[in-house]
This record gives sequence, structure tokens and C-alpha cells, in this order.
Amino acid sequence: MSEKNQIQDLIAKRAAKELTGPCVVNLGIGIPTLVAKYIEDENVYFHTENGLLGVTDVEEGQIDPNLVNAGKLPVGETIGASFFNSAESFAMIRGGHVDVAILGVLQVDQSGQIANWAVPGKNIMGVGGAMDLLVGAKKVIVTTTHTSKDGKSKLLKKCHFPITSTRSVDMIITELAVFEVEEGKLNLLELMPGITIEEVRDKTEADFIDQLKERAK
Amino acid sequence: MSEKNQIQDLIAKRAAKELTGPCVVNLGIGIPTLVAKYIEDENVYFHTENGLLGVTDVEEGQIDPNLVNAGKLPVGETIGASFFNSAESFAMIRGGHVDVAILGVLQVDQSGQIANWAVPGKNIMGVGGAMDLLVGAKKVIVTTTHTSKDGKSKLLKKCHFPITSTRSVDMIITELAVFEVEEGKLNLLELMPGITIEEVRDKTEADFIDQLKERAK
Amino acid sequence: MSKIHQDIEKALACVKDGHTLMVGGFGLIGAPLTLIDGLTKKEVTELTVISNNLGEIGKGLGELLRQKKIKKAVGSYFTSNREVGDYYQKGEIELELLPQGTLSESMRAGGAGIGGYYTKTGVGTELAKGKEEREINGIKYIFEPAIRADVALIRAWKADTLGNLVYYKTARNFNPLMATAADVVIVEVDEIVEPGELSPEVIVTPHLFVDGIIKAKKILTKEGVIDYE
Amino acid sequence: MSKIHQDIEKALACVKDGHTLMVGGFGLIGAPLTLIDGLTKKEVTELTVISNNLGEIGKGLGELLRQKKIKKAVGSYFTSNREVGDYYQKGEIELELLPQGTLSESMRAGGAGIGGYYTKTGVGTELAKGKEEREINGIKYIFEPAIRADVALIRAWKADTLGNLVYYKTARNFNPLMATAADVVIVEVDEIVEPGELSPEVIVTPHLFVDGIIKAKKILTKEGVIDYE
Repeated sequence: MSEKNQIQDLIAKRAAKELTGPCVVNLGIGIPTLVAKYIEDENVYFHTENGLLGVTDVEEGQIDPNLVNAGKLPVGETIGASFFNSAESFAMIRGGHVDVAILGVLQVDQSGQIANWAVPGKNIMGVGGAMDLLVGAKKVIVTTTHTSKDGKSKLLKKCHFPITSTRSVDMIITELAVFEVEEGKLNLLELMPGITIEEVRDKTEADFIDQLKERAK
Repeated sequence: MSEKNQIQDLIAKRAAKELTGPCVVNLGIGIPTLVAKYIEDENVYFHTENGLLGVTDVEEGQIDPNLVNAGKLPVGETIGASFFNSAESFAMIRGGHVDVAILGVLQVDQSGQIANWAVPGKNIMGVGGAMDLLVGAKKVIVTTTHTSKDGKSKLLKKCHFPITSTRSVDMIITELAVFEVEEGKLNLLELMPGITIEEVRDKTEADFIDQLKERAK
Repeated sequence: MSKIHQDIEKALACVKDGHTLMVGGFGLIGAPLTLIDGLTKKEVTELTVISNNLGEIGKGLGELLRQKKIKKAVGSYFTSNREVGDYYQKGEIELELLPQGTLSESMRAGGAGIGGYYTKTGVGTELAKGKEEREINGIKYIFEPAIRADVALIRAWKADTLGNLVYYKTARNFNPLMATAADVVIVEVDEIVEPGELSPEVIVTPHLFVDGIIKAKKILTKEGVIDYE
Repeated sequence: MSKIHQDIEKALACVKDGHTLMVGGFGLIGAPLTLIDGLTKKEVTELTVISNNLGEIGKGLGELLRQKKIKKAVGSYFTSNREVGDYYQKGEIELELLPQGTLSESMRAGGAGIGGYYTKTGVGTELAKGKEEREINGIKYIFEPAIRADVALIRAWKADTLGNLVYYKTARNFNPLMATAADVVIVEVDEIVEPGELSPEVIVTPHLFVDGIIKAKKILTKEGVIDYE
């Protein structure tokens, strides 16, 4: 497994711990999609905005080209699954019927606002369901590498890419640490195995409050 | 058959002539409901706002208490029928997907506006689907006795009961005559068998234009 | 963890004084007769009931009306229970009348995270009084706000144990809409089946909308409402 | 009187220069591949296409893009065909981007006679620029107008000869919504059956929404789009 894949799996595995059934979860493209493979609780139900509640893995031989997730990847359907149209699917999302959304980001700031759909100076070509999930899901968890490819912090004082929503996310999970957003501030809750707080400070532009001791109590 | 029933059947039978398939028709309570029995064209489909496209008669022995029309009367379902919820049903109506609505009235005026849901001085207790049908159906046909029980014209210069919609109906069928509404005016198109224009004039408060000759051409 | 209640009192524990309830059905057709019967036996007051009708005289919600548990009713056609008019005259109930299409659309909006919408229905009529009018592409509309409830009591035909629902003929009516528009949704059903018995393509209400399930003990027949078995 | 077309040219005769088309599908999944293929062979220009994506590179609506038949596209995710960006840069196509939930809700509104509605989605973002903001019960919303089209081209799994439709798995997506929101609705299906073969309880699109039916000649497989048989 490449280092990139190892990091992604590490993040996904940690995010999976946040999901305890019964709950309905929508997974974004990328790292979020990996979360599903670490879930054993059969009361965690996966929703995909293209019209399926009850997403599961599919084996190569069982692939159906007309059964995909929001990333257009082949998936399977669980026992007890249901299909619905796009408006019904987003009614579930906007209407507050999805418990958790796990999303990737380009940037997230210390108030918990995220940017994950557009980059200044490039054509704005797609938004998909990101904005709907942000306003609708009861809890939003961000899974992301701590830094971008050029080594810059993705956790910023303020997003400079266009924001996805004015709503703050609830939790941020990276390969270095776990943060929660509370009253517009970032709390550092947890270090990933082998990571020091100095390393986190070093790679994080955003201000955060060290709650490690509070959490350990 | 009582005189009242004979009059109702006469009106319903005339209204039935206006329906040629393929079309989707919603029938109101009362005389409109009787129209169905004079339709032989199997491409005339009946819609009921409580959630069924494909309403038909039901025999006594086949009555299902959970299969009713908007008047809560037992009905049957045709081959090719479909069930849907109330919001979907009214989306069909408001969205312009129902070709014809046939409705009863308390009053109709010479501009084609109708009053069929409330009487001043009495509690306003129900409106049902009347207002939706008025704004949504492509064509609205009124079937009504020409006069009320106390002998007064139901075709007025101006409705004095609360109107159901600002939209004018398209056609009015009574036991005396058939009118169409064109550009806010009433045209007399047809006399019912054995009725004279004098009798119509006598029993009609509304102004109307005699188009009998035009029509006969 | 199971959504299935054996006990009507427990199924209705979520209903509190002063709550707004959505109650399914078109008259008695598709009404949650068992849950309504449970409400008649529960001490609860000052309810706001959102339902197309208030049942029939002394039947269904008509029984709750007689018990004076309903402070306010929101519906489209109270005419089907003429006692509603009597209680209204005596000042014992508030009424809010909405066109049936507006009632159902407002529920859908409430369940779909829509704040409000513009409908043509009612423009220029008494029911538009006090409502904002707006012209869109040359057509007049009025604004209608979304509606939601604390609890929805609905009836379906079959539920699987997860809470997926299918309905029966015109007993469907408002039930699937109410299932989306309340904080807590309790459904009574004729039959409870295992997951997988309802095809994913035919499920009308997916399980994420449903909080509690109880087997119906009352059934509507040609002869009226009777007890199961 | 039959809605069934044998001939793709006749099925597409309703599409005229300058028309606004809704085209079903989430990428190629559930897209009316036969009808799109027909459009590539038809002389038609200046189309506005409302569809979640513009197909993939050179596939589906991506082929129409290359033919420069599309003046404007309204969708939520053009990223799945990176050629869209190239045409946009060259000024050869206008784009309107909507959140996917807004795109689908606006279609539903268009089909349901709703003039417009208030959604939370997009509030405070670049996609809300120029849109009316309104607070309802303390929550901020933006106004979105309903959208409609001259013609909708959709795909379903089965149609009966009346035009009742059922869909297949996640190929359902936008298709049932588009079926409600266009003046003329043409559907391609894998199978045409007799009335009665689709249960009244499972029909997703009742026949009153459907104007024309054609049997699909293109099918999406794991290996890509192929011809039937």
C-alpha cells in the first residue's frame, strides 16, 4: 500500500469510530468513501444522493453499471435498501433526515467553515451535493490530509477559496489529529498515534485550543 | 328516477360529450361524478385528488373501504391505474397535467368566475381541492342546475359568495343550456332539448351573448 | 433498539401536552385508527392537529374533538364532521383552513428543508388574505410557509422491521408526506415483515423517516371501524 | 393515438432549434442514450440543456457538446466531462451551476405548478450571488425559481403502452422529475409491456406525464455504451 493510501486509510479508520448505529450516513468522494469498509455495525446505513439508502460494497463479478454511488463508482444494495429520485434524496438531506455527512475539503478554517467545491482562478465546473449536505446533515465530519500536496496547512485561519456553506462542520479528522468545532472555535481533542502536539502546531495555520488534557480526564 | 336525478343525469350526459380521449379528467362531487357513467372512450382517464389515476366504477360485492374517490365514495381501479400521495396528486393538478376538471358550483358569474366552497354567514368549514383544480386544470367545465332550490339563477352578473379562484371557467352546462366563456364574456352555445331561449333569458341573471346562430352555421 | 412497540402507551409516550400532531388519512381512509384510539385513552391536552379532516362524527379524530383535546385544527375539509362547526361556534376549537394541495405541499416542504414556496392556488380568494402575493414570470402566486409537527401518527400497509413502508391503495394519501415532516414518526401497520420482503424499488417511505412501529388493532371495513380479530 | 414511436426521428420531431431540453441521467447512468444519439444525428442548434452533467468526454451529452449544438447548460457537476471547461473558456457554451438539490427541487417545482421556493442550500456562498435572501423562522434561505423545459428526454426501465413508467436502481435519479417538468416528455425504455403488468402501487411515473415512448437501442454496460442485440 502506498504512503498516500496508508494515510487515507488511517483517517478513514478513525472516522469510522464516530459512527455508531442506528444512524444514516452520507459519504463524500475520496477518503470519506473509504470509511464504509471499517464499519461493522449493521445499523449504520449509507445514503448516496443519487438515490439509494443502503449502499454496500459490490464484488467485481456482481457489478451493475446502473447501481452506483455519488462518485459514480459501482456499489451494492443492502437487504432493506430503497431507491428514490434525486429530489426525494435531497429532501432527505436538506430536511435533516441524514444523521452524518463525511466530506473531504480543500480548506477548512478555525471557525469550522469549509471550502470544497471551487478554486479561484479556475473554471467553476461542479458543486454536486456538497452545499446541500452542509446545510442538511445533522453532523458533518471532515476527513482530509492535514496539508496539501505542496505541504501547506489545509486548516487555515480563514478559507480563501469559496466556502461551501456558512454552516460550521462539527469535527475534523486528519492523519495528525482530531479536532472538534465548538462555538466557532477549534478544539484539539486527540493526536493520531506517534504524532506530537509540536508537529500539529507546526503544520496547522488555524488557531486551536489544546483540549488533550481535558479529554484525557 | 326522481325529477332531480333526471336533471342531474341530463347535465352529466351532456358534459360527457365534451370528453374525448386521450385526456385526464378530474370529477368533482355531485353531478360531475355522474359524468363517468356516460363515458365509453377508454382513453378518458379519471383522476381523483386523493391519489388515484384510473378511477372506475365498482360493483357492490367488490367494494374496498380503502379505495375511494375524493367524495369518499367507493370506486374501482382500471387496468393501468396508479396510486400516489396527496402532494404528488396536487402536483399533477397544479402543474397542468390534468386536462379537464368538471366541477359543481354554488354560483358562477358572467366573467366565468365561480363560487363553490363557502357561503357568507356560515362557518367556512371546507375547501378541499377546489381551488387547486381551478388554477391547475387546463379546461374547467361547470355542471350545475340552472337555478338554486329557491328558484334563483345560479348564473349571476357577479358572484356574491366568496370566489374559488380568479380564473374563469371555460364552459357551463345546465339543464337549460350550454355556455362557453370567452374573453370574460358568456356565450350561449346550445339549448337543451325542448328549452327555449326565452326560458333561458328568464332564468338567467348573467348577461350572455346569443351565439346559437353562429354555432349552427 | 427495535422500532417496534408492543404497547400503545409506549408508542404514544412521545405525544405531550401542547404538541402539534400530524395525523394521516383522508377521512377515516388511511387514518391511524389504533393510534387515535390510543390518544383518546391518553391524558393529553391543547393539541394542534394537522390532518385533512377531523374524522367523522364521533369517529377517528372526531372522538378526540369530543374529548376537547384539540385546541387547533389545520386541514382542508372539516365539513365531513359537522360537529367541528358546533365546537368552532362555541369557541372551543381554532380552525385553519388550507386548500388541500397547499396542505399537502406545505408538509412536503416541511419535510424537505424548504422554508416556503409560491403557489397559484388561492390567489385572489379569501384564503389568500394576509398572505404575500408575488408575480413570477407574469403569473400571480401567494407565499405559503412549510409546516412541520412534533409528532406524526400515520398508517401504512406493511412495514419491515427497519421501518421501510408501503401503503395500500388510496389509504396512502397524506401518510408518506407526514412521515417526512415531524420530529417523531409513529406508524401503525397491518403487517410487519422482515427486511428484504419489500422490494427496494417499491418502498414508498424509506426507514430513515420512521421512529416507531405498532401493529394496527383497528381496521376500517365496509361496516365501519372494527377491532382486528 | 399510440404513444409508441418506432422511429427515432419521429420521436425527436418535437425538438426544435432554440429549445430548452431536460435530459435525464447521473452521468451516463439513467441517461437516454438512444435519444441523445438521435440528437447527434438531427440538425438542431442553440439548445439549452438542463442535466446534472454533460455526459462524459465524447459520450452521451458530451457528443452533443462537441457538435456545438448546446448554447447553454444548466447542471450541478460538469466536472465529469473536462471538455466542458475547454468549450466554456473559448466562450462556446454558457454554464449555469446549481447545487444538485436545488437543481432537482427546481424541476419538481416546475412540474408541480410551484413558482419558486426558499432553500437553505447555498446561502452565503458564491452561488447565492444575486439571489434574494429571506429569513423564515430565524433561518436564512435563498429564493430559487422553478425550472421547466420544452422537451424532456428521459430513460426508464419499463413502460406500459399507456406510458406508465418504472425505473431501475440508481438509473432513476432525475428522470421522474423531468417527466413532470416539460411540455413534451419522450422516454426510452428497455422494455414495453401491456397495461396491468406494472402494479398500480409501484408505478413511479403515471402515464399522464408521458407523451412518447421508444425502445432503447443503446445500453450502458460495464464495458461502456453498446448497441442492443
